[in-house]
Amino acid sequence: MELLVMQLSLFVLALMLGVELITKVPPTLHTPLMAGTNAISGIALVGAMIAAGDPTAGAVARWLGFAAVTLASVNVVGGYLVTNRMLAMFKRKS
Amino acid sequence: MELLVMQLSLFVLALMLGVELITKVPPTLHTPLMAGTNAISGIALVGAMIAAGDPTAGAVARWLGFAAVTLASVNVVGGYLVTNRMLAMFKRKS
Amino acid sequence: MMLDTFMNLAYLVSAILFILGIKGLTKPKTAVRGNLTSAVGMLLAVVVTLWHQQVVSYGMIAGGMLLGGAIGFVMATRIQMTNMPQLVAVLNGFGGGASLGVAAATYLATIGAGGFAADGVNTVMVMIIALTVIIGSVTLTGSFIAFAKLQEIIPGRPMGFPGMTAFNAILVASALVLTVALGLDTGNVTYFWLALVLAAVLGVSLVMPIGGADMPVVISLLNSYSGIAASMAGFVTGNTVLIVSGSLVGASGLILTRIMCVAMNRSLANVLFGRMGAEGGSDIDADEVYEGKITSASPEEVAMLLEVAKKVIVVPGFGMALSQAQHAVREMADAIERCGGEVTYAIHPVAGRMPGHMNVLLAEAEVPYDKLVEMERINSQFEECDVAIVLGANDVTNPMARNAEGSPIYGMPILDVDKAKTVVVIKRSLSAGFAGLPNPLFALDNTLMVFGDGKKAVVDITVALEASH
Amino acid sequence: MMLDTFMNLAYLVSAILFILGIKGLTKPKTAVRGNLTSAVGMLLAVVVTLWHQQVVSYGMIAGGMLLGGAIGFVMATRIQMTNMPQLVAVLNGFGGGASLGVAAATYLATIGAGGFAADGVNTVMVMIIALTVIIGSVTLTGSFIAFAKLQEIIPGRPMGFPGMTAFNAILVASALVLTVALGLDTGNVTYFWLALVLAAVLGVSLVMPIGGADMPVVISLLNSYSGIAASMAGFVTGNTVLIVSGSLVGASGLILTRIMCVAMNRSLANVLFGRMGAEGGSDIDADEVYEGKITSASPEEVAMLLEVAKKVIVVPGFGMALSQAQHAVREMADAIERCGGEVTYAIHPVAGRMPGHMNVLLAEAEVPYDKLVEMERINSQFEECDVAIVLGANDVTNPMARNAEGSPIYGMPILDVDKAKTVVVIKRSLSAGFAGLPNPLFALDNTLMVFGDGKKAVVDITVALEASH
Ligand SMILES: NC(=O)c1ccc[n+]([C@@H]2O[C@H](COP(=O)([O-])OP(=O)(O)OC[C@H]3O[C@@H](n4cnc5c(N)ncnc54)[C@H](OP(=O)(O)O)[C@@H]3O)[C@@H](O)[C@H]2O)c1
Ligand SMILES: NC(=O)c1ccc[n+]([C@@H]2O[C@H](COP(=O)([O-])OP(=O)(O)OC[C@H]3O[C@@H](n4cnc5c(N)ncnc54)[C@H](OP(=O)(O)O)[C@@H]3O)[C@@H](O)[C@H]2O)c1
Repeated sequence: MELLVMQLSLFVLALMLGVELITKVPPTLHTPLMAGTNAISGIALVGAMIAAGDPTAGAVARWLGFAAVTLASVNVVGGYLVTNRMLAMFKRKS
Repeated sequence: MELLVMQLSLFVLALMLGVELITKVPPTLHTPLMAGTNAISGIALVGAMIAAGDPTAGAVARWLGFAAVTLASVNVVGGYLVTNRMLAMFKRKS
Repeated sequence: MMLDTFMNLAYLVSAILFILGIKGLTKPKTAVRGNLTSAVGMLLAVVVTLWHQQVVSYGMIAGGMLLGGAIGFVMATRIQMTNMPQLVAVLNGFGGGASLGVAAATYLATIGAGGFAADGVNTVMVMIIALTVIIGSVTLTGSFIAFAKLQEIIPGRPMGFPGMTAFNAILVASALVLTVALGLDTGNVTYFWLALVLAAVLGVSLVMPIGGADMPVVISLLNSYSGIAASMAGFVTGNTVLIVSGSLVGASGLILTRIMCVAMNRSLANVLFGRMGAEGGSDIDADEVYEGKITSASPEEVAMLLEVAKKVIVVPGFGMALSQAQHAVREMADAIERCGGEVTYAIHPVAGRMPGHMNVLLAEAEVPYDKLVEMERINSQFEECDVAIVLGANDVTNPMARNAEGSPIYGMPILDVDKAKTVVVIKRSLSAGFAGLPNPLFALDNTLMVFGDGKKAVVDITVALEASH
Repeated sequence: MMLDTFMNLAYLVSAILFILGIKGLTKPKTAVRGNLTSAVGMLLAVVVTLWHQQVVSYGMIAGGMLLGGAIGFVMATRIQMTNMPQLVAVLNGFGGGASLGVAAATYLATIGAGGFAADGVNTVMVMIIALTVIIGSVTLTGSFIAFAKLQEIIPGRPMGFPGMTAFNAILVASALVLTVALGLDTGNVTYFWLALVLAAVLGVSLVMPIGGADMPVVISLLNSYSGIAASMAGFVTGNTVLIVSGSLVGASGLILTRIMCVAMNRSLANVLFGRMGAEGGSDIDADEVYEGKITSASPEEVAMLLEVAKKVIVVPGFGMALSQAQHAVREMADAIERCGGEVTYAIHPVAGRMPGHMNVLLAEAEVPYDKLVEMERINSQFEECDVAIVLGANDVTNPMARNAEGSPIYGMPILDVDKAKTVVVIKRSLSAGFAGLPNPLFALDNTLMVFGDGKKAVVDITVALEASH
């Protein structure tokens, strides 16, 4: 339970930090921001790898893990690439 | 050890959040900010209370606890009061 | 033990890298590096996880990563900039789906290994699992409806049936009841699957009644959900990097949602349940607004105006995205500048279909970003502007927002295009924008309408300008 | 168990309140409320701790709180605004001392109860305890030296002996060695006390060689240390609210330190080890700068100038604080405004002896804060300024910072007072400011010196102005 409260504290602090940071992002970068955060939410990949890589779990659980790995990988690869593509366009002229 | 890493994570997040927030404080309020954070660092009072209130601890430990309670209380009471006094001066004319 | 500590420290480092990455996104100059920083954080997290004690067989991991990575690669390199909202919608859905998968797999694996011991912590834990699954599931199906609406696979107009809000309320309540029930009876797999399915239905029925114009808000909200789902999956698996980074994404989605709502002067509740598009314009008669007051012009006439104009402001809108006119616009601007005029771009916060949509398109066409001026700063400049070119923008220039109390966009801050000496509006017809309202701007004395596809019209103007110059 | 969870949640709420409190301090309007919010957070944390299972006897707690609270109350209500730097120094010291006390008590109590079990976590834990004690101890004694220098109980000039830096380095190294040794031999109380004492000596010997003018930077750095000590005490006692709030304070001190260093164009290392004051001005001859070039004026002559001035800028410095002239300045400004002039105040980031020092003093005198203009914004206005009144400011107006390469303040951004049509400098003599440098500003053709105590001179000017008007 103590651990849960700690996790909750981390969640809350990260949320407040996120709010402070995001409010500083200029409108020009809002679309890349959305795509970039999409990529970050692909961090679920880490959890998915653990689920898919555990041979002691049942088949349904592992296939769910596989599905999660696949979806999260789309997010990670797709998200970072497309964000980079957009940002590169901004950079060309600076 | 897992707990320690969690605590470290909290520390780091709070530090980053602090940096974001403090850079937004205008120079006008820097003196009250210093006094106000003095008050906040009086939060050691919480740890001090636990040290001073534990009758199973030895005499030296408890007297150290007492000293800590005293010092931290000066910070808390003095810090908040003087900050409030300063800020009240700013408020009068707004 | 040692390994665990090392791994957790590495996760902390990735979380810090994500934060620094987002910090990089606060300035155009540091944005590319920010995105790379964040990607390095992800790489670190993934690599470290390979050493996790539970990760024993790599087949499914490699398979999923190859498959998903390939799909992601193709999507990211093939997508047109104008279709970015759709891509974001899809990625949101996948993010929600991944968290759903993680939570569900964790639950089922524990059940398979003998179930949860009966104690308070596990009650809370299983309830968090259920909530993760519910949020993930709503995000998954909701995002695909949003995608389908944007892609016009299903109609953009609000769709639903009487009592839909009550229906949704019942779904939400049932999902919450199932969450509590599962917490109290942790082994009841039926409750679990039921909650998952109900949430999937809920995702559909929440988004269906929202009009296409409001999809950006929905997407942003779902972006936030996908973050929160990842964060909760972190609670479930005891993984701090998931908690922290999910939470950052959650905050980002929330802030963008708020920014859009403020820019449209509407509450989030109004966006989600107001069905503005459905009721909106119907009571205002377009014919009455336009009849006999429309002056149309040819590209050549516009070119003559531009040849002598000192100060030109381009006001891009969703029509520029649809007609892919961004490169043509850039060329027109170059031509105007060769004639001695100065060109800037007025960017309304909700022009297009997602925040920053116009900025990305114009950046693609290599317009320097200091020429893109935000609404608050440019509004005072329209008075000194010789020609304002409204290219496929409609709602964000509609003066009804200023003075037509009771109109659905009343109170939304708009670009004061009507203050310009001459206004040139390029669009295909007199039909309405996404708010479904007629636009009195088109009927003003100083407004010239150029009817036609955006890109074609702009190219024609440029050609005429170059010929005469 | 239930109680513990409840308590930890309450601590989380206090941490959030502290954060919101600091957020409130980002705007003058919300600052009072912010401070209250933070105080409520503290109250909550304290009240909740009374229920802590280890808190059984309340005698010492009540005694310490009454004693400390009374001292704090008296200090906070009696202190003059001009002495704020001293108060902050003392509070920093107490903060460090409290954390030291907490860590030491925790260590000794565990030793008393049979010592630390031998395992890796406890090695780390005891090392953290030692570090807390060291940082707390340095903060405690260092702050009191800083206090004594500011209060002029001991001379402000740098004091030390050859090889002092090496001596300090040895102290730091020994303290670190003791930390590791204690971690490996957790029960060795001698190591513990030795580390504490070494750190106390270190606090003294680190601050003694720093000049009085640099005390604000030192105070701010010690502020940061006191926060970090509190945060580490939180690691030691497993208390998240200590970790989070200590960390916030640590960040605050660091940022303020950086702001001051940037404003003085010096590195932190230079402040801590450079002994600028000791070597500085000696090679520049004050007589040469001033000889035959000083024009002095009477308060009556200044009043005549002010009567017809349109735009007056007051440049306050440490001398205003020393002579307590803030109220008199406000009255002079009122008098000037009655004559039709406009008065603003130019605030240099390091005017006075702590960041925001001038702002607080002028706020005390009820000068509206929108009249206080920061350096970057006001510097362009000096050219249109009829009279600039430099009241007890010196270094922050010294043009040597602009052009005397090699001078110790070279490169520090200054107020461009010399650009004003007439400059009136009010101070008691031609003696130097804290940097120990002569100021060529005083020798300019357009500069008039009014010699005398700041407050008295200002009052005289006001009287003369009112009489003639
Ligand atoms: N950006 C966001 O984040 C966001 C978020 C939420 C809501 N929204 C909503 O989206 C709307 C955005 O306003 P907006 O002014 O950008 O767009 P709009 O009001 O939707 O109008 C777009 C106009 O473009 C014209 N158009 C379509 N295709 C064209 C083509 N091929 N060539 C030339 N013109 C074409 C259409 O007129 P024709 O059919 O006559 O050509 C239409 O009137 C607002 O209502 C806003 O509230 C945006
Ligand atoms: N504010 C901060 O945060 C901070 C931080 C670090 C360092 N510092 C340092 O502190 C200095 C601040 O500059 P400053 O221009 O404000 O002050 P200053 O350079 O220290 O000069 C103060 C002047 O006030 C005069 N003065 C003293 N008592 C007076 C009285 N009763 N009436 C009238 N004048 C009186 C003194 O001249 P007489 O003796 O001739 O009267 C002295 O020249 C800078 O060197 C800065 O780097 C400040």
